[in-house]
Amino acid sequence: MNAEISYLDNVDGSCLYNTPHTRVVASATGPVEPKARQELPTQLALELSVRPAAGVATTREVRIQDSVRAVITSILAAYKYPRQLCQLTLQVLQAGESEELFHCLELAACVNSAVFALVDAGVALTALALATTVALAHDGTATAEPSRQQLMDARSVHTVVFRIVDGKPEDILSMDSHGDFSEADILKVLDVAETSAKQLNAQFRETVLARVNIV
Amino acid sequence: MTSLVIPGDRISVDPERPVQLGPGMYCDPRTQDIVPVNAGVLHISESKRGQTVYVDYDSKRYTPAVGDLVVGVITGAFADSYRVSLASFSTPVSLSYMAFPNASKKNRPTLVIGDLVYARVCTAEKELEAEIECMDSTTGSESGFGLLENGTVVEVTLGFARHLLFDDAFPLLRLLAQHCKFEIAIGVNGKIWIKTEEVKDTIACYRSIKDCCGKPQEAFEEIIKQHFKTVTNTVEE
Amino acid sequence: MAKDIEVSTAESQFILEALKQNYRLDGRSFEQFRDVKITFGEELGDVLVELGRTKVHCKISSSITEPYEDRPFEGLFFISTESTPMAGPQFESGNNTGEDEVLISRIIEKAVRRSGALDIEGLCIVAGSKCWAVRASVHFLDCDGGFVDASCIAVMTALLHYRKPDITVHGEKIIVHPVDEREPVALGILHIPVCVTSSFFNPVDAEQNIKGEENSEIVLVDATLKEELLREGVLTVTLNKNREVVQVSKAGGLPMDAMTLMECCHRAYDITERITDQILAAVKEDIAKRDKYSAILSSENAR
Amino acid sequence: MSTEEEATVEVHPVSFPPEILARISPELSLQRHLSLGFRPSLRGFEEFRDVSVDVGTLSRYHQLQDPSSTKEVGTDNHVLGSCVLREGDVYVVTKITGGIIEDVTMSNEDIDEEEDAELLELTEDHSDITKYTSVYPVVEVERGRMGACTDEEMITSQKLFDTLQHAKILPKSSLKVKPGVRITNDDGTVEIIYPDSANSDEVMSSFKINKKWSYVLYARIEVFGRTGPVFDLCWNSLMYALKSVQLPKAFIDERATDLKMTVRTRGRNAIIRETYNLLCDPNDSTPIRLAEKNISFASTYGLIDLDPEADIANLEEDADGDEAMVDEEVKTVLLADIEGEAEESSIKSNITIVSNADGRFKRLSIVGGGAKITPALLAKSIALSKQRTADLAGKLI
Amino acid sequence: MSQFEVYSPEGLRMDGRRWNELRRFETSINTHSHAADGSSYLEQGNNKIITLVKGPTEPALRSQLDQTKATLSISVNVTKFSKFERSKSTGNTKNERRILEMQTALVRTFEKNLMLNLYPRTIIDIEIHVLQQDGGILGSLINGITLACIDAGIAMYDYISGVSIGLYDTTPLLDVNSLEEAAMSCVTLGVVGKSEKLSLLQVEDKIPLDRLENVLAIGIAGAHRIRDLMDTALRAHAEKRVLNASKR
Repeated sequence: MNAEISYLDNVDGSCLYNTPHTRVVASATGPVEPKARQELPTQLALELSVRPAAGVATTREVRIQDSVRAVITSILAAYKYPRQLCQLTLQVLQAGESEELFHCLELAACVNSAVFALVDAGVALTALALATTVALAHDGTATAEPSRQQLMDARSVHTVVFRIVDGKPEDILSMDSHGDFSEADILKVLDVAETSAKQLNAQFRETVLARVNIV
Repeated sequence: MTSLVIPGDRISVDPERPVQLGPGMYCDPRTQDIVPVNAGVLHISESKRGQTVYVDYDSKRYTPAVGDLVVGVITGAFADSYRVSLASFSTPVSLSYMAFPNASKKNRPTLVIGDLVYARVCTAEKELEAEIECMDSTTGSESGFGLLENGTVVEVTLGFARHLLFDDAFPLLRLLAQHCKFEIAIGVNGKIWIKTEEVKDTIACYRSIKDCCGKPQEAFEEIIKQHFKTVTNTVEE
Repeated sequence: MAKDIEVSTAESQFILEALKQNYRLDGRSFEQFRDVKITFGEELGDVLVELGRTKVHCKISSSITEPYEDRPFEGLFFISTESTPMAGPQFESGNNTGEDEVLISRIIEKAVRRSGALDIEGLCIVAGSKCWAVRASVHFLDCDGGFVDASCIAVMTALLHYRKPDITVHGEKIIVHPVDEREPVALGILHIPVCVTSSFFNPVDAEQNIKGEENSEIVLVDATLKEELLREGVLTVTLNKNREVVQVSKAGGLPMDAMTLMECCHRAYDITERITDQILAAVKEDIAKRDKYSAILSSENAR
Repeated sequence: MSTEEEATVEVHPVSFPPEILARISPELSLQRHLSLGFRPSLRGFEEFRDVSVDVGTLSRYHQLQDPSSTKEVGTDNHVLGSCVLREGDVYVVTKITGGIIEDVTMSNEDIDEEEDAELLELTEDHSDITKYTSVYPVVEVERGRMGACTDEEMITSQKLFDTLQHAKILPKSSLKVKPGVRITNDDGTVEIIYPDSANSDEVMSSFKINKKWSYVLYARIEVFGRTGPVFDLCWNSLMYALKSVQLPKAFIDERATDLKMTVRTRGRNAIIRETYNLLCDPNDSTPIRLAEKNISFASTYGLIDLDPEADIANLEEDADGDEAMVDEEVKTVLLADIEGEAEESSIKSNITIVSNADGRFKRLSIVGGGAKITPALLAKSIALSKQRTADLAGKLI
Repeated sequence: MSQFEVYSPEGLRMDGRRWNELRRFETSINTHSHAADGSSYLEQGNNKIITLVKGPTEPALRSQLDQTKATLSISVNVTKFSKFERSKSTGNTKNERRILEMQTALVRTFEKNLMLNLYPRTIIDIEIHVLQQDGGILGSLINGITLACIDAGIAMYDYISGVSIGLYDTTPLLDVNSLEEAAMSCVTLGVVGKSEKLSLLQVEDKIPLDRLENVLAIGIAGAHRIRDLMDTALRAHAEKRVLNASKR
């Protein structure tokens, strides 16, 4: 994983997020003045849109959007900004997976890039959220950040988002699993995902530290 | 004590003593936990009355806070106040006609839409529209606030603007002064108004400030020298 | 556009005054086109174009479908341009009926699609029943002026870079060969249109502009966002290396002398030549990096 | 004394009847109910709503199954499989319709797939996800007015699509069209010969059909009287409906097997082979073959922290004026089958599980952010889901 | 198309014009005196266009209110029966991108020519109905608006006249009709008064760069003739009105 923070000029916060196969640009602007219909009396409204790499947004993107929204709203310090709006736009540049069958790599990249962009924009967050994708092969081996082929060959695929508090995965914010798996598999996946999230968190810290040091 | 924090990190404050929360800190209304909500450098200071905690972080989007000195653009005029924009797309703030020196019902200020003003934030409640004033409300005098005529505006990050305004050791202004005479008004909302006698000097200052934003201080001198050289050369051509 | 960026009177007066004295804020000369940076993604037909700080991404995708009934010999070609608040909060998500959005998408449409830059007859597989549908998805990432110019470069570079899977036709039956099995094939590009936008400023008052004898208007090539906010007129010329005008659009704005506009066109041609060479070189280099075999193919196609 | 009495102001806590409290503060109302050990719907924490299903009655083949009916297949009716599911007061009507599309061959696919390979596929655990397909669902939640589809409808549709794809229930091979040929015999009688009928070989070999077709299935799912999340209801209903699908047999008229058509446009000529006009047999149909063991059912669980302040027992204690608030552990309860506005809006954490009869999972979705999801709670919901699946699978005929 | 000869060796076009001839140009002014503040009916060849100008009036929406100048709004209604083949599109043609582009181009053309700063806090609403179209429609719309705005008495700097020129091989053909428009590349101009200044310039198909100048020159000359025709018509109309007024 590597992330280029403050990638864009015109928005308050942004990030170009690269994993070996998936690329997502995220932008965040806020708090800004909302349109009357978006305004919430006591908290920050979130305008979120996910755009696919090719073609126009479909129900598939609405679904990714819904999952990202659930994660982001649970970490936003929304009551700090009553009657304000935060615009979050996620543009997939490269899906890195077969788009008809999967959405897990994009979902994980969208969540992580969105968090980066929000941190860059200085929008208040009560914790971090980091997502990892785990593929479980037929022989039971679990691979974090699988490749396109590993996804195709997997028996089940899982995207897990952890809330990171004080540098450690604290609890599950979201889990999205498809395929064929047992109860023991779930625990194994959570375990692998947690290790992967810890690594991600270390990289995240490093990236953010580099940004803070520039100033 | 300073260290890097990231949203969600635990910070050690004495729960028995009063804590003053500055920017970047948040007290969760449900759990009453004190957490940093921005990524930056954590400052904790002790005083007799209690502890003060804040996070110093850089961003582009300004949220008004009382006492801030800001540069704004008049975007509308109402019966008793102006609407002023401190940053594009942010909720506008209001500037009362009475918030000027020597203002009275009869003696109205004469600003028009598009004018730039230097002002101070006087109220900033998150639920309400913030208000700014163009005078020192303790003395009622002008104290440098008010209309900024001509010149131009450079937009920089908020952290850079704060350094420029508060950090006496920050070398930028001193270096600029070696090249030309200028008037400057620094808004912590990331807008810097600058005016010189000649357009070419303003251009050089504009480019210098813009370029220095985000660069290490050691590089400033060279950047500034370069820009002043270029503008002089362009004229000679 | 949802809301506008607020520019103070002092700022706009200053920029105009600077222009009168021959200065642009970013230090360029009036005729100077910003440097173009082209980077390719991992996949074919995935291109990021940077024009100064403007960033535009274009991705080509293709699928097999049925041709339109009245055009059985032609494939399908779409260009989708959607602006989002990512390019700047002035753009509204999902609103493509704003004045600027419509003009941008129409000009790209005319410059690339209507001018026949892509050989759509070459996309026909079985007349009347099967053809390729090629889609260019343009994503505006960051706006610092010159969206049209950057998008046009992005779309053309991506089209030149893209390879569609090879197919075999047995009568009515079509077999698609995956990329790892057979070398994919390039699209037929008939010419490379390049857009160059000039912006007009009026240093005098409106009456003098219309009635006055001297043509004192200022012409800037490739305006930045700040300049675009203040300009009074705009001309986008699309040319190709064959000295053909593909499209010209001056949709109102400041009235300009015909000779000045002709000068803009000639100046645009010089820029077009340079950009065309840059596009071809960039594509050639990247393809060569990927595969020696396909490098030979692309140089044949890229006339 | 009297002066003291005057200074005393009596404070009455404002109290509301339960039905009003439920409207002004659904969260508090929910917490009050929970503290008494039951839910606003008066169900227990882990109690599901009853489900009744009516499978296949809307289908065009329904009349045939009814021996008393003399009617033929309803040709105006295009529903191939259906289910009307009732859970509590919610009705979910699922209608499955179909279409036929031409396949594009990928060269890495075996061009002449052997028929018996299909059987293998269904039993094989390790089979490739690309060998399976999904149906195209459109979910419509009735809300008493027209309008563009809501996000919930789109998301639910997409989730159904994804889950069905990944659950590997619908093999592509069972949707392959095996077209017959309609021939006119010498005596003028019209007969349709299918590849699987007895005398097919000679006829079929004389018509070389180059193209391949597949059925595509569409599901239209209408939800009436929505009271909570609908994914589990829609999924279960879709499962029942899918089981009842009958695919019509399709054939080509012998006269249309090699039609050619000339087209001219802008000075160009070409011969276009007329796409074979594939027709559906009005009478004959085959039941769809599904990967039976992957058929699975969904259930939803909500997790919520009990608020000690809303505890009615505590309330009485507090009234004694005693500040005896013990710092006890937060207690989280698990509610099966979320229903009602109070539960839906107050419960931030929920778990959706789709599992089959063997206790394997096809989908697990956790949304956190509210109550913390502990392994114990997860295990509990998994155990419940197995029960529920067994229960629902029993309703399959 | 090939059965028509676009431009014969004798120098005649399909409708019998020479290369530099305009189409029939007939106008009536103040045709809808009860429906609008200014109106015109224009026939340029087979283009038939009604233009209504309403305003300056108080804007209905707050968003249309500008403190410094009048807001200009132009809506173009291309009727479904305006072409030989009835338009198939079922939806509202107003939201078609082509129409939206045309409206924007017209607004931006006239914004610079009308003295909008004289009418702050108002709106000038221009409504155009295209009854029949036969090539060079954008140019005709410009002429229609110019006439109607003058009739409405809105202050403007000068006439703007619009015309389309085609390029057949190397011969520019002035004021093209729809058959010519389909057969060759065309340029549309909006020229300010008697000057060489172009308010609007649109080229939609390929033209050799080195021919463009020639085409512009012919176009400007043609636009000046249209300006004179409009001027004559307006003066005749004005005289008639003055006469009517003095009779009373």
